[in-house]
This record gives sequence, C-alpha cells and structure tokens, in this order.
Amino acid sequence: MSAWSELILILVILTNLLLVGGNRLTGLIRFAAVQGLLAGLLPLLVHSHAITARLIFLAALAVALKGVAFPLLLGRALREADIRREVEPFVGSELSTFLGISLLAFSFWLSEWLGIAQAGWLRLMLPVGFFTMMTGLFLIISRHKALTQVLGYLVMENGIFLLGVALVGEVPFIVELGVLLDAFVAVFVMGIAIHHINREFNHMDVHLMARLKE
Amino acid sequence: MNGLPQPGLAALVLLPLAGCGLCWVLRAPKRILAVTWLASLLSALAAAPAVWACLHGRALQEAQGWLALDALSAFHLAVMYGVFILSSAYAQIYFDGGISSGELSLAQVRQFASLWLGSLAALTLTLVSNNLGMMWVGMEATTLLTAFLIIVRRSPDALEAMWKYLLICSVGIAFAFIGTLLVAASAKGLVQDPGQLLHWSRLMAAASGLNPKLLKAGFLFVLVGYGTKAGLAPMHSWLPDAHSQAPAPVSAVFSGCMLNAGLYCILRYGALCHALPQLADWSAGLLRLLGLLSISVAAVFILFQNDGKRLLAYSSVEHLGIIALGMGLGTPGIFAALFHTLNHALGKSVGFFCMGRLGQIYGTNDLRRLAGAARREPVWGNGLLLSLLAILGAAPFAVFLSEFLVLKAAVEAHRAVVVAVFLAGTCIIFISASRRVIAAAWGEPAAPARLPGPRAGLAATLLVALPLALLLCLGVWMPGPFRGALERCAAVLNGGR
Amino acid sequence: METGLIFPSAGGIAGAALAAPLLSGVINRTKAVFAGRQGQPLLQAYHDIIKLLGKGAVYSRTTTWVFRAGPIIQFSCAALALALLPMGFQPALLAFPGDFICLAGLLALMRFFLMTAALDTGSSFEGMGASREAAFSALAEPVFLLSLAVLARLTGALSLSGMASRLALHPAEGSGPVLVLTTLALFVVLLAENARVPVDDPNTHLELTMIHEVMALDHGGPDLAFIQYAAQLKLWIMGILVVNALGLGGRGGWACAGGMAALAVLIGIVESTMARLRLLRVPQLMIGAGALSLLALLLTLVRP
Amino acid sequence: MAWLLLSLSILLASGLAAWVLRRESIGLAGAIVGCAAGLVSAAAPLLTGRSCALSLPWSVPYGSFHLEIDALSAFFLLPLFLVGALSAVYAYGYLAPYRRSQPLGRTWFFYNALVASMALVVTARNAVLFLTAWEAMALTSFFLVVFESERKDAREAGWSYLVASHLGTAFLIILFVWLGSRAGSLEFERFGNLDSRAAGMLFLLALIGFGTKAGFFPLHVWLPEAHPAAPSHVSALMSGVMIKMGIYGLLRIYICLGPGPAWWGWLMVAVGVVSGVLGVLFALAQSDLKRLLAYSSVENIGIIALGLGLGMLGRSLGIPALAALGFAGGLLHLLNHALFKSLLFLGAGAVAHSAGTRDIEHLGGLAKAMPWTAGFFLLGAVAICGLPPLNGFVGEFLILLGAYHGACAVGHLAAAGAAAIAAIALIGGLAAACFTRAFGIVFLGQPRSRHAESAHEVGWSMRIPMAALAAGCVAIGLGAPWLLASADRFLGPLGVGAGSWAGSGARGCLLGLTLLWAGLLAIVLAAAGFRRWLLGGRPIGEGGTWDCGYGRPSERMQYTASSFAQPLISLFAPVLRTRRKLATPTGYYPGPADLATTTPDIASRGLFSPAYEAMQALLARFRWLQHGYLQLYVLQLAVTLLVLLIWKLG
Repeated sequence: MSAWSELILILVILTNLLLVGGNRLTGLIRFAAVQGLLAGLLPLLVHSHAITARLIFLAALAVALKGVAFPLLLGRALREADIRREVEPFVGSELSTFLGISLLAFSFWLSEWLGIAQAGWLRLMLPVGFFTMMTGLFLIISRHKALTQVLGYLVMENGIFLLGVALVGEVPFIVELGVLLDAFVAVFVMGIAIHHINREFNHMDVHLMARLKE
Repeated sequence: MNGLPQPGLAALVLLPLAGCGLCWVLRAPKRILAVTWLASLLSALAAAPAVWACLHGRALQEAQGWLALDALSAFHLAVMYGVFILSSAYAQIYFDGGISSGELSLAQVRQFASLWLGSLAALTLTLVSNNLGMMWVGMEATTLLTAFLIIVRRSPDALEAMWKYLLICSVGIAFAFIGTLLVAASAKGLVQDPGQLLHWSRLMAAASGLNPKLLKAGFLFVLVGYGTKAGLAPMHSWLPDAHSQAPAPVSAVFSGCMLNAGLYCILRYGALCHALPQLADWSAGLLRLLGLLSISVAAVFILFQNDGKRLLAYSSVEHLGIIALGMGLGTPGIFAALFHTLNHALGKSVGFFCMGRLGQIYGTNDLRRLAGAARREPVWGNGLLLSLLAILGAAPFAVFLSEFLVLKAAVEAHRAVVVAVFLAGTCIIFISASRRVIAAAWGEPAAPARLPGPRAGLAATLLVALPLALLLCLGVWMPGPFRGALERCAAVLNGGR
Repeated sequence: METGLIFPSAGGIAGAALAAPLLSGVINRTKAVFAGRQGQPLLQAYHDIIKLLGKGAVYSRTTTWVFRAGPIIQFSCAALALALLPMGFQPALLAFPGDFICLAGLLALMRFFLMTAALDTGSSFEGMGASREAAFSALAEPVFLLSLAVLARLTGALSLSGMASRLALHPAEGSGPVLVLTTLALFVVLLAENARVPVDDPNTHLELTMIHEVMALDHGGPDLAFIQYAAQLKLWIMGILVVNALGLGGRGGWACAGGMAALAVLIGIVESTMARLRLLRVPQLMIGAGALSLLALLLTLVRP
Repeated sequence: MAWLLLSLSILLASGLAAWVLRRESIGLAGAIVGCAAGLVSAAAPLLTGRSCALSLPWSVPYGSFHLEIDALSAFFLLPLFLVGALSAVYAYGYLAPYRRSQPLGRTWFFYNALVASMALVVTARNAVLFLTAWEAMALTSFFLVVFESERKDAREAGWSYLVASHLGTAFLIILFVWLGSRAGSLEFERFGNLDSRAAGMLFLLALIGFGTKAGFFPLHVWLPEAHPAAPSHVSALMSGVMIKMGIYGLLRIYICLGPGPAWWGWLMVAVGVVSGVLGVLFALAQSDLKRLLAYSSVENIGIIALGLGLGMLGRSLGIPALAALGFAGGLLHLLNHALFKSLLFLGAGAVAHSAGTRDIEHLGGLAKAMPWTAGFFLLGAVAICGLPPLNGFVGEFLILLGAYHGACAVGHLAAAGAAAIAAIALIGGLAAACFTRAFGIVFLGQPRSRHAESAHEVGWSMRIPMAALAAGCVAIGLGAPWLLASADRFLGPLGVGAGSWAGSGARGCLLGLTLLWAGLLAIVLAAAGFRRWLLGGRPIGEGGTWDCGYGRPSERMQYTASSFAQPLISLFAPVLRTRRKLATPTGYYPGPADLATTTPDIASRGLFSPAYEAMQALLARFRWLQHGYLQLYVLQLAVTLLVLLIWKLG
C-alpha cells in the first residue's frame, strides 16, 4: 500500500508543479480536479488497515466535492464569464516553476523542523501538504483573474486536507464534515461572487479592482 | 436563576436559525426585519441564565464536551448579543427608507435577514464550542455568511470589498485550520478519546504535556489566521474596505462582534501556550507585537482619513490592537482588555449607527461634506461626535478607564516601548480623528443634504443615548459583579489561576 | 552718629519737597553757563508752579475722569515716595525690607497714570509720547531693580535706609569698581526716567520728538502744576538714590545736599555737551546700562 | 467635608436639571448655591488649618473615592468657588442675546459640571479619581469653548484645546501609573520614597503634563486660541481658575516627591522667566482684546512659576525664608491672578457684548458709554501690572523679596535670584505697556468705529460680579498682612516648616505696605480736595483736544494700538516675528496705504506646526500599505506568516 500512497503523493507534487507552470485556465481546472481526486483517496490508503464506513463516506464525499463538484462549478463559471482562457500571470511561467520548486524545498525544511518523525512514506505526507497549500497561495497571489484565485483556494484546501491526514490522522467526524462543507460553501460562494463581479465589471480581473485604497 | 429551565447551548445556535426560517415565510419586509430583532432578543433572553451563571463562575459543558460555556465565552457572548440587539433594532431604522421607497426588494430583505441571523448562529457556535475544530467551522461560516451582507445593496465598490473580504479571510481561516491541526498534533497521545482530541478543556488539562514546538508553530498559524478575522495589522487589509462598504448595521456587527470573536479564538490558543511554563510569555509577546503594529497602522491611516466609515474601521484596527496588547500584558492587562472589548463594542456600534444614518441622509460618507451635521441632525450628529470622543478615550467615558488600565499594566510590566508606541499612536489618532469629527459635527454646511428624511424618533434617540450613557456609567462606576465577572474571565485564560 | 544735627525724617521730607524744584533751576543755570547765556532765574520753577496753581482749567471734550485723576495720582505717588527715602543721616520715615520695591511700584503707578491720562485725550502726539514712555521705562525697570540688587548684595541690607547707612559708614572692602558701575547704571536710569538728554530733551518744541513733555500737552492750570511738581520730585528721588549709592547720602545732611547739587550740575553738563540720541538708539543705551549693572552683579558674585 | 459633597451634588444635579428641564434659572441657582456651599467647605481648613478627609470605596479598579481638603486644597477651592459663582451671575446677563437662538440649559450643565470637576480635581486623593475628574474638566470645558460652534475659530480653538489637554493627560497617566507602581497603590498618601533619578523623571513628567494645562511656554499654544473663543464668563473661569489646576497638580506631585534637588527649582525659575517674558511680549502684540488677556495669563503663570521655583530652590537648599517667600508669593499671585484676570475677562466680555467686537483697533472712547466697566477694567489693569496699592503688587512684592533674599545669598542661588529680579522687572514694565495700551485704546480717546460708538453700559447682573472681583483686588491689596497672617497653614503641606513664614519677616513688610497705601489714599484725597478748592469758582472751559496746529483732527488720526506697541515690538522682533503687510503709497497721486500686522504664536509656528507636518510627512510614507491590490494583501498575509515562522521557530 505504501507504494501506492507514495505514488499518489508524488502525483500531487506533479499536479502542483503543473498548476504553477500552466497557463490555460481549463487545464488548471483539470489539474485541480485530479489533485482533489488524489487527495480524497489518500485517507483510504493511509488507514488501509482499518477501513470503516465512516472513512469511506468521508473519502467519497471528498472525492465527489474536490474531484467533481468544484471543477464543474468552476467550469460553469468559466463558460458563463466567457473570458479569455489565458491565466495572465504576474509571474512568468518559468519563474513560477522555479518558485514552485523553492516552495517545495521550503516545505521539506518546515516539516523537518517541526520534527514529527514518521516512518516510511508518511514522511512525504507533511511536506506535500505544506507544498500544496503554498501552491494554492502562490496561485492566489500571482494570477490576475478571480477565477484563478478560487482555484488557488481550492488547491489550498487540498493541501490542508493532506495536512490534516498527516498531522492528526483522524480528525473528529463532525469537524471533518464541517470542514468539507465549509470548503464547499466557500467555493460556491466565491462562484456566486464571480458571477456578480463579472456582471458588474464585465471582467474578472482582480488587478483592476483596486478602487478601494488610501 | 436555578429555578428557570435552561435551554441547551445547542439551542442557542438553533434559535437564530429558526428565525432564519421564519424570514422565508413572512412576506412583509418590515416584519422580516422585526424578526431579526426579535430573534436576537429571544436568543439573548434564552442565553441569559447560562451567561449569568457562567459569569458568576460556573462552567457548563454539554454534548460530550463539544459545547461549553465558561466565563470568557459567556462574556463575549453577552457582548455579542448586546451588539446584535442594538444593531438589529438599528437595522429597522436604517433600511426603513429603502423599503418604503421600494429600493430594497423583498428578496433582498429576506437575504439580509436570513444571513444576519445565520451569522448570529455562526458566531454563537464559535463562542460556545469547546472543540477547536468546531470553533473553526463557526468562524469560517461567519465569514461566508457575512460576505453577502456586504453586498445587500449591490455596487461595484461593495463587490470589490466583498471579494477582498472573502478571499483574504478565507485564506486566513485556512491558516487557522492548519494551526488547529498543528495544535492537535502537538497533543498526540495525550488525549485518549480521539473524538475529544480538539476539546479545549481537555487540552488545557493536559497542557503541560503538549509538544512545545508544534504548539508554537500552531499558534503562529492561528495567530495569523484568526488575526486576519480579528483585523490585526498587518492582516487587516480587508477591514476598511469591508466596513466602509457594508450597510451600517453590518459594520457595527463586524466591529462589535466578529473582530472580537476572531481575537477570542486566538485567546483560547494563547491560553494553551500560557499554560506551558516555557512558553508562558511567548504568545503574550506576539500579541503585544501585533497589538502595537495595529495601533501604529491605524494611526497612519486615520491621520489622512476623510471617509467617516473608513475612519471608524481603522479605529477598530486600533482598538483590536489595544485589546490584543492588553491580552499580552498579564492578568491586569487581560482584565483591562476584556473591559475594553465591551467599551469598544458599545462605542463603535453607536459610531457606525450615526455615521451610517448620516451617510444615508447626506449621500456621502465624506466627513467634510457632513459639516454641520449636529445642527441639522441633532441625534445622529451629536451621537457621532460623542461616540467618537468616547472611542478616542475622552474621560469620563469608560474607554478612558480601560485604556488607562492597559497602560497601567504596561508600565507595571516595565514595557517602555509599549507605553511609548501606545501613547504615540493613540495620541495621533486622537488629534486627527477629533479634528475631523468636530468639523463634521459643527462646521459650516458645505452641501445640501440629499434626503429630507424624517427626524430621528425616540427609538433612534434611545439607540444612540443608551449605549453612550452606559459607557459613561461604566466610566465612573464599575459594579462589583461586573468586575468579578471580568476577573473570572481573566482567570480562565490563566488556566484557572 | 551725629544725632539731631539735621532734620528728623519728617523734616527731611519737607526739605526735599521744598528743594526739589530747585534742581531744575541748577540744571538750567549750568546749561546757561555752558551756552554763555544768562539763563532763567534759579527759582523759575517755583514761579511756574505758583502761576499755574492760580489758573483755571480747560478740558478737552474727549477726556474723562481718568484725565483729571492722572495729575493727582502722579503727585501723590511722588510725594509718598519721599517717605521711603533716607536722606542725610536720617533713615526714611518708613523703612522695611523691600521698601525699594515699593518705591519702584509707586514710580510705575505714577507712570501708568501719566500714560493713561495722555491716551485719554485721543491726541496722536500724546499717544506717541505714551508709547515711547512705555517702551523706555519697561527697559529701565530691570536696570533699576538689578542695580539695587547689587547694592543689596554689597550691603546685605534689604531696605534703602539700611543700604544708605552701610554704604556711607561701612563700605565693603574693595567695592569701589562695583559701586562705580552701579552708580553709572542708576544715573542712566535717572536720565531716562526723568526725560533728560540723551533720552529726551526737556527743551524741545517739536511734538514729534518729545516724550515726557508731549504727554502733558493738554494739561493746564493746577493739573499741569501737579504734573511738573511730581516730575521734579521724581528727579529728586532718583537723585537721592544715586547720591546714596555713592555713599554720600549717609554722611549727613550737607553732604547729601552737596551731592544733589553736584548731581544737578552734572546733569546740566551732560545736557550741554551731549546731543539727544535718536529714538531708535535709546534701547541700546538702556541695554548698555543693564549690562553695567549685570557686570556689577557678576563682580559681586565672583568676589563675595 | 459634608459641605463639599453637598456642593458637588448641588452643582451636578442642578446642571442636569437645567439641561433636561431647559431652565436656565435652575443652573444659575445651582451654581450660586453650590459654590456657596463649597466656600463653606473650604473655610474651615483655611481658618483652622485642620484638614478633613473622606474615603469611600469606589468600585473602579484601583480607585477609591478618597477626598481630602487640606489647607492647600482649600486655598485653591477659594478662587474656584468665588469666581465660579460670580461668573455664573455674569453669564446670566451675558448669555441673553443667545437665548433666542438656542436652548442654553446644556451650557449650564457643562458650566456647573466644570466647576464640580475642578473641585474634585483639587480634593481627590486617588489617582484614578483625580484623572477622571481631570479629564471631565477638560471635556466639559471643551464643550464650553465651542459654545459658538458655528464659528470656525471656536471649533479650531476647541480642537486644539482638546488635543492639548489629551496629550497632557497622556503624560499624567504615565506619571501616576509610575508613581503607583512604585507605591503599590494609586492613593496619593502612599506615593513617594523614590530614588532621585526616578523622582527627577517624574518631576519632568509632571512639569509637562500639568504645564500643558497651566500654559507654560511653549506648551501654552492652546491657551491663546481657546480663551478668546470661549464665552467670556467661561474664559474668566478658565483663565482665572482652570489653568491653576495645572499648578495645583504640580504642587501636589511636588509634595509627594519631596524637596528634590536644586535643578527642579532652577527649571521652574527658567520656565517662569521664559513664560513670563514671552507671554507678555505676545500679549503686547495682540489686537484681539481677549487674546491679549490670554497671553497675559501665560505671563502670570510664568510669574507664579517663578515664585514657586524660588520656593523650591529655598527648600532644596535649606533656606526657609526663601522657601516661605517664594511659595507664599507664588500662591498669593495665583489667587490674585484668579481675581483680576477674571475681572478683566468679564470686562472684555462686557466690551464685546456691548460693542460687538473684540478688536482693539476698532474700539475707543468706551469709558464714556460704559463708565462702570471702564472703572473696573482700569482697576484690573492696575492690579495685573503689579502696581500698588492693589493685590497684584503684593504677590509680586513677596516674590521679588524672595528673589532679593536669593540674590544676597552665596553661590548659584544669587544668579537665580538676579534672573528672577530682572525678569519680574522686565515683565512688570512690559505689562504696564501692554495694559495702558489695552485700557487706553479701548476705553479712552474717541470711538474708532461704529461698533464703539454704539456701545452702552451693560446690565447689573454683569456689573455686580465685576464689582465684587474689583473689591477683592482692593481687599487683598490693603489687607494682605491679615490675610497672610496664617500663611503657615497653606505653606505647611509644601514642606515649609512652621515659623519660616514668621521668620522671613514678610509680615512686617506687608504691614509697611499697608501703611504706605493708607498714606497714598490720604494724599490722593488731600490732593483732590486741594485741586477742587483751587478750581472752585474759577472758569473751567471745554474744548477740543489740542491739535498741534492741524485744524481738523478726526478719530481716525488717533494713535492706534499697533503704533503704540510698535517700539517694543520692533525691539523684540527677533522673538515675536511679527508679520507686516505694508502697501505704501506710490505715484504722483498716491492711493490709500495699508499696513497690517499679525503676530502668530512662535511656539505653534516654530515648533508644533512643523512637528505636525513632519509627522504627517513621515506617516504619509506608509500610505502605500493600503494599496488596494488583493494579491498583494494575500502576499502580505503569507509573508507575515513566513516571517513569524522563521523568526520565532528558526
């Protein structure tokens, strides 16, 4: 099983790098969907020795939300907005990739430093979680469009999901449910917000929304 | 009090939600608004016995420890209900014109009312949950629900503010969750029942065994995360936009409850750190640092601020900074900070009430254009002046007393830098804000008002005068039980010491 | 002490009151001698006063009771100040620590009413005079009080009488230079306060340049007599202070009278040989006098 | 003590009632009765020297309702209640023109509350209570200053006043908290026992904090703004009494800190010299009558500080006579200033009330229309110049006598004494110039404008308070030896040992003074009688002022206030920096010429405005922080977290 888990984690890293370097919105949404799918499956693999109904339910919910519902929502928003499909980054693709790798390194350092020594493949889990989270953050910061930011938020949520599995193993059921629900609502709310923004401004360029300042 | 039936803590969360449902049944916009007030009042009444008991030193737990109420949360709960009751009452006045003129549709009023009560429920959940995860859920729910309160009246600016609020706070809240996870990891093996892993009371009981490194990392994440919601600098950037664009009742709730709730969450974690001997002053130092930063940042922006609501918003940054500062100054500081929490909530609510109404009447929030407001609109204009003076720390209003106590704590802790920055910041703010508000209240009218508007009625007068009278009263007379309650709150954060 | 040689205090006051107008006679005679003229009679001032007392009065319609009260108060202040002056061997009628402060106060009150009475006429010339009087006396005041501080420090006495007798009978060792400086400063104050050259010219006839005389332009009859007499008393008072500072006053009545006569001649010489200063330069003179008294004070500090 | 509580409750209750019921008469009656009760409470400690105290629990943290009236407090209560009651009577007539346009009940509330809060300031013996009362005093007086809030200058003045008092309070808070942390309690009686360095710092804090209220140069900037803007009865109360609260606070802290090193006294003397000289110079340059009076308050505060500084020097150097004379002179001058400055402000108010302007250049000849006011103002002017035989002279006499004692002493003290002598002499001379100008231009000569022509005498309710204050000035001037017979009582708390007062020999001097003044009165009466006898039966003519040959003098040709002050102004130009705007006549047919001078405050122009601008410029550099770009905000968040992680965990 550990080989599978390791593979999944490496795939997650790859999706992160793709997200960082990619420059077409549809592509990004797909990568995020794949990442959500992978992340959702991970708890099953981690706890493969004691799979409970609750675990299956949560994993199914996570996969359904992260892998299917969110990308669909975003895709719809994308179609509705009828915008150019380019990502329009502040930071170019090459530099982004380089930064992505630096973030990966930092994540490894951070997890090392925290010193939660874990056996085997689990030691990958924490850095990957941090890395995913930072990737999401990086997307939010470095891209123009509101949609990309929602995407970034999604990726952050994935990262947090991974961190949860890595750090605590089993977060209490209600909390986990609440977290998933909140993520869902958040993305949903953001989708609606994008809808409104698109209608009011005729664009989704966050960079142009800087009227409120000193 | 013992004779009365006590509704469960869960009921406190559910009650506003029931009101929420009612809003979708009713068809008259004004009634729907009235429901928000009634539901707030009813929730407050329902909570009163429990709050009263807890302020007197009892602690409640229910649902296997998922929900709990101790003096600290009871105090915050009481402040929150107070602000909600006042703000809901004010909302009747604030939206009255819009409803009468048909500017606000039934759907919009419904949306407002249900989101409003939803936020009340979410905030209640945050405050009554003993489980840190649950607390997080409540906080995140608050963010999501209040986001749409900002755009009850849709405008490009409101949308921009809402988007910034939503995204920044979501990111912040995500950090807070990581912090929660790290804290949970730090307690690995200490709490037997995994279901109770994140119960604060359990963690407190086992605090000495927590992994300090993870706890520190967790606290940092939580500090930045919930600090975003609390509006502490440098994570405050969303705050002025959201406060200035939201309808005034919502701004009042933002300043009076939501920011405090954010800080409340930090405090729970701070108490965990404090309980570890080697971290005793570590978290306090961070709180002091962010507190001072907030005060300084607020000073920078209030100096140049002509927009009344933004000015009030930055003043909230300042006051949350003062509260955080006080929280970082040991027991006397915590006492002062809690007192300040109440004072700030009361004063700032009135400030937003008056500013909001004047903004409606004059069609602008620019203080320069409001000149002469106190003569034209005596209630709102004088209310604005007095509430701002109160907030700025003019005695004998209670804010003066609480700031004095914070300073006293700082001097006694021999923190010269803290004293210097605190005084410099608050004085700059006093200089610039008082100048603007004096001109706004009494200046020569620059432009005719937009609305002829009905004169402020008795309800409005009471809404402005009562909180101010209360502030005045607390400034010269602190009832013994109240003082005892504050001391008990402070004790909670010290692990009962 | 040669008791009973000269008049007791009250007698001294009476003598001073009688002799005061004579000073201006001596001054004028000196000036006449220097100019090679015959000059006024020595007793001209007495004639003037008697003539004025016999006249009626004309008042401007602009004036109020302040104008009428002015001369009376000026006269009263000057007359009362005599009671504070030690003359000859006799201590003053009233002597107590700080009595010179009272003397300064009385002179200031006198000036105050001189100026307000001038302003009461509404005449721009009289206003001008009052303005200059105010400016110059404000500068003279510190010089006066500082010089007295020097004397107090030298003698250890805080009353005029104490100072006079100690300066005359027990002068401190090596206090000569200090005394010269102080006397010089006091002499400048005397010239400035009494409208003498080089600060003011009592004989000028151009309103624009006058200080003291112009303030009395509208007064006539008994009022003018009061003012003139008060001015003469004031000159006497300041003169006594200078004479006392030199240690002459306490050596007996004749020494005192001789000193006064010499002083009057000196004033006459100064008026004959010096030109009136431009008004703008007067403050410099006063500041110079202030410097003298400060220097004197410093000397006493260095050598206690 | 019961009387004081009674007085406080009457004042507050009547104020509230006046506001709520909108009845001015309640406020007035309350003020009078309350002040009368207060005077009774002050009488006992002054007469018997016994202090009375009251301590009630107060639920505010670290607070206690601890009041005490010792002789020093009573000494400050005396002018407070006296001026408080008289100004209230005056206000009733003064406010009449405003009665139609706005409800005045509120004003009465603030007035009575101001009096009550000052009484609390003077009697409080607990820091929390003191500070609360102190701030309440600031706030209530702020609302009184902006009484005419529709006027821009009133608003600006109110603002600068509010800011100044707030900043001052900031220093006071540190002061008290520091004292309290050393003592473990915020009760005044527990304060003390400090090492010399801490005591020095605390003294400086007190000097700044209380000096702001007292109006020490250069902390006085609010004063010439606020006092003219306030209604005159309020100016009288503020200038006469409220700024003295700063002196009171300083003395109270001085008592707590103990005698201290000599530099405290030196510093006070220096502050006194600077405030006194600059205050009177700026007063001389003003053309607004009330602004002139306000600057003159700075001057008199300087004289008071001089006296107290000499007293402090005397105490720290162990010269009891100097201590007694300095403190007694300073305190007496404080009382005197309360009387004559209130009198002058009330007089200025009467002028403004009746002529409609406070600009000296537009007034003139008012003595004919307002003989009573003119008389009172003249008396006040004579008193404030420190001229005999009024009270102003007595106070300055004591201080000067102390200074001469100092000047005769050995060592540095002589320099301080000489400085004090020179300063007081210069101040006296300049004050005489200033007030002959004020009185002469306003009341004498001919009316310079229609404003002045239309003036009329004010009503009885405004004249009676002036008369009472004038009587007070005369009474202290003549009755000083008896009034000060028991000066030991109020000097006692200041650490002046029993018998020092008697030992200083001041008693005899004061008797001499009184004797002298009696003589002066006799001579004046005799001379007046003589003159009357001389003129009896002779022709007394009337005519125009002698015109020096120019046939048609007009009122516009009179000497103006600016030209009167010009010689001194140009002499002190480097300090005053008067701005002149001169349009000289040019050409063959010259048009009208014009000269305008203004003398803005040097401290606000040279110190505070640049400081404020520098602060603005500095803080403006941080405005980019709120740039509006969402991405950067999120980056800010991330960087904050990163920095904290690296800093705190690395």
